[in-house]
Amino acid sequence: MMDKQQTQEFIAKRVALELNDGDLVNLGIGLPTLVANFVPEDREVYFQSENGFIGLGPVPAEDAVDPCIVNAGAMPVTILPGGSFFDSGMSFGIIRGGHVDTTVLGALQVAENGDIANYMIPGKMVPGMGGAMDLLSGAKKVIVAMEHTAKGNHKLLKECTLPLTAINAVDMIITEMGVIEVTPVGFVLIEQNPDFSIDEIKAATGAELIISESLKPMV
Amino acid sequence: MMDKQQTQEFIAKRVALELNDGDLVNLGIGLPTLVANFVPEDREVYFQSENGFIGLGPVPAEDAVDPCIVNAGAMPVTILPGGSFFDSGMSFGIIRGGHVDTTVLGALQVAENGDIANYMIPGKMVPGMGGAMDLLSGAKKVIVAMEHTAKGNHKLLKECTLPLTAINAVDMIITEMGVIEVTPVGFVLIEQNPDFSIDEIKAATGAELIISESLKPMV
Amino acid sequence: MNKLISMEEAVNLVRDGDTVMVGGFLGVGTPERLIDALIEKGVKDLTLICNDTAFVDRGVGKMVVAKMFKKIMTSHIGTNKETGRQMLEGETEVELIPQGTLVEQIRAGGYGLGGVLTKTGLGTEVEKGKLTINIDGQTYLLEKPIRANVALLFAERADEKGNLTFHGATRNFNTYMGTAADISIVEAQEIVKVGEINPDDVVVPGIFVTHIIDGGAL
Amino acid sequence: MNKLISMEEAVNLVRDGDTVMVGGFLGVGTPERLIDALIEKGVKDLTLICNDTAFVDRGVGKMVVAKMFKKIMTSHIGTNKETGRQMLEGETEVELIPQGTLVEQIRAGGYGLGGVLTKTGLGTEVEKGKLTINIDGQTYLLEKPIRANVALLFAERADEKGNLTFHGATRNFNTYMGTAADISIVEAQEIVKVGEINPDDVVVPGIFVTHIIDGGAL
Repeated sequence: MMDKQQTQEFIAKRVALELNDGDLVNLGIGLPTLVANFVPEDREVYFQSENGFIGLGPVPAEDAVDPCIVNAGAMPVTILPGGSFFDSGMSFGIIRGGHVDTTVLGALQVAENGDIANYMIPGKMVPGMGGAMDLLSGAKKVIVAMEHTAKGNHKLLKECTLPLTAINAVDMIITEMGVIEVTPVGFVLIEQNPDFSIDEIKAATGAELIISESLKPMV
Repeated sequence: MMDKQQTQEFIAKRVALELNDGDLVNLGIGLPTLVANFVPEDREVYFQSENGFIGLGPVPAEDAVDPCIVNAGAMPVTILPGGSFFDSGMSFGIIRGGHVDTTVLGALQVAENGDIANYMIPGKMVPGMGGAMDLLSGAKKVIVAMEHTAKGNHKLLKECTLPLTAINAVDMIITEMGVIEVTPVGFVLIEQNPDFSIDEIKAATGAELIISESLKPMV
Repeated sequence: MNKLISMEEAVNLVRDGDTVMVGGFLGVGTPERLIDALIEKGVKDLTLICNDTAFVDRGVGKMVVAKMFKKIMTSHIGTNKETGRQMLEGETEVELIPQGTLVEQIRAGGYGLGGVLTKTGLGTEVEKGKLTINIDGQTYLLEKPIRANVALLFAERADEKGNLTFHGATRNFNTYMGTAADISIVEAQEIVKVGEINPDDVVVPGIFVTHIIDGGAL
Repeated sequence: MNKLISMEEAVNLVRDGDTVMVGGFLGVGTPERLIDALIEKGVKDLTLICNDTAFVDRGVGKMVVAKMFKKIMTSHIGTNKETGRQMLEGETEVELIPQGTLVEQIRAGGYGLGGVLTKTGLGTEVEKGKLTINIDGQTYLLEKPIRANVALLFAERADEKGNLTFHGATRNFNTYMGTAADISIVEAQEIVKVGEINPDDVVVPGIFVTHIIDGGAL
């Protein structure tokens, strides 16, 4: 049994395999941020930070922090050689114009038609959508990276019950249990973490889960 | 009697008096370009060139020509200290967003309601509107600077007969005969070149010409 | 045409009830000293337009804590618990706007466009009460232009004409807010003579900057 | 991921019938050597999207003379008599578009917007056959996004990742055309190593540049 950190890293590692050489990628806050640590060495992936740059690099040493170079969560980062800074107009032109190949986001709920809810719980937690609605409508491929359930409650559902962040937006969901494609016929499990049985994964999913004929083990 | 060049300079000189200290101004090709030579010394006026800069300066010496610094007519110019280069997106944001205080343009025809035709004669001369439609819709004040008639034909009309460049756009017309405001009640002569009689100016105008009660001599 | 003004002159340009745009992304690229001076003066009933409400001790977040806003138009309030509290308790009206839509609305306000046609927000709460338009078989949401009375901006360098340059991720909304406000006040880390910024390097032309204040180093 | 290609490889990326966007304003900021190579190859039936048609011996004007276009979308043809002749004699279709509208349409095509809402062109020939929309009592013309197969661009400097910088009035349409084309080819006066352009100084990020060719000095 993996602890929270191990689970998150296991998911992030699998997400990283979805990124192709030359891709422009935007990672959400939290678990998705970890994906940058696991990009295969034979691939060059460019990370965009929606606060205004491409070429997001590793966290700097404490004495090398530049207060003007932070990620979209305001944490100090670096910019790699070949990177560029720009304003929010261009940053969201990149996002909304379909120039981001893949975005990786967390979610509160995902529906079998690709609807996603991840920006508010009415009357309780209302952080706002930030750039998430733009990323969901603009990125070529949307991957949701998250734990399969929340304290035992379903997050993969027939229909979302929380306010939507976008409709028909999610292409793939990667959890500690498996890799699920969101298709016109619903959720299709294409990879299974062998630590979980099909029945366990089905039970943890609040909608029909179709098992791919070419189901593979999740690496 | 002024020759062509004297007439144009007389008009340009009067137009220059309409420019205020600190104004951002866009000058069209031809006669309007001359206006830059007559700005009163006590006023600092900024000239925009719609091909992408503010701070249009004088023509350079032949051995100091930079092929990348030209005006909107592709003639070599200079940029003044404190100027800036930008792309056409920003250039027309400046124009369409109402940030140009005054534009000075030539015209084929102007109607008493402010309609203007200056970009084509169907089947004959079709240069295209370039940035003129944007300037006419966006600039805070539109001054038409032109000779009062064309080979004896009226250019100030009740209605334009040529394809319009913009509707209700012209605020003021400055010719060798006088200064005319375009008002809700039509053309109002506010300054008269004493070389022409009121009757002469009326005869050269193809629409009703109201004489201002505070008519002044044109300087 | 001297654009350089004192902090005292600057704060007097912001009046109770004004709509203010403030540059910055989680406080990065925000005119902190100008904000401190406005808090000290105690302006109130402002409408804020800003990417986010930063943190309780940073950027516009400090103004939220000082209860200077009657309304906040922003994309994100999750890093400032006081904004959430004021919203949930009905003290402050909060309108949540997608980040990319917000910057385009400001650009439209400054560039004379009639609105923004976007797919962002379709099928969500953001769509409610708004017009959708079908263009060649695709549905777009019509978002309207936004303007303000005053823009409070940050830059690395300004020359005396107000031409601005930036460093790092501080541009964010600072480039467009000055186009869409009646006046703009820029707190620059450094103010240089006219001619010291190469015209090729200018990011925001001085025509979009009404006043400059000397903010000093970060 | 080497973006640097030869002139021969570049011209082979442009195919008969393609829609091409070309940077430049009366030829200033136009990739002249790439144009010469395309003329030599003899590509035909192209649709041109460009600010203007320059001069008979300069910029895209040379392509007009070589009769490479079946359609031209531009704001101005007055400096190139051959364009006017081809239009009046029905050899080439010419669509005249206001300059500010054209650049916004290209930006909309590249930035995923559904269109442009503008007052420019209202009440003129430009309005014909187009939708107008009333927004809060104001009428705006709806102009649609524009995209192309290939963008042919010019820059002062490019690094190997395609990050671009510019000098003088050469930016014009070069900054947005690469966002709205399937591929973009940039003729740079100088090509430098990655890291030689400060990230603060980049005007067009390399993600909008598919290929780079070494144009040499002007």
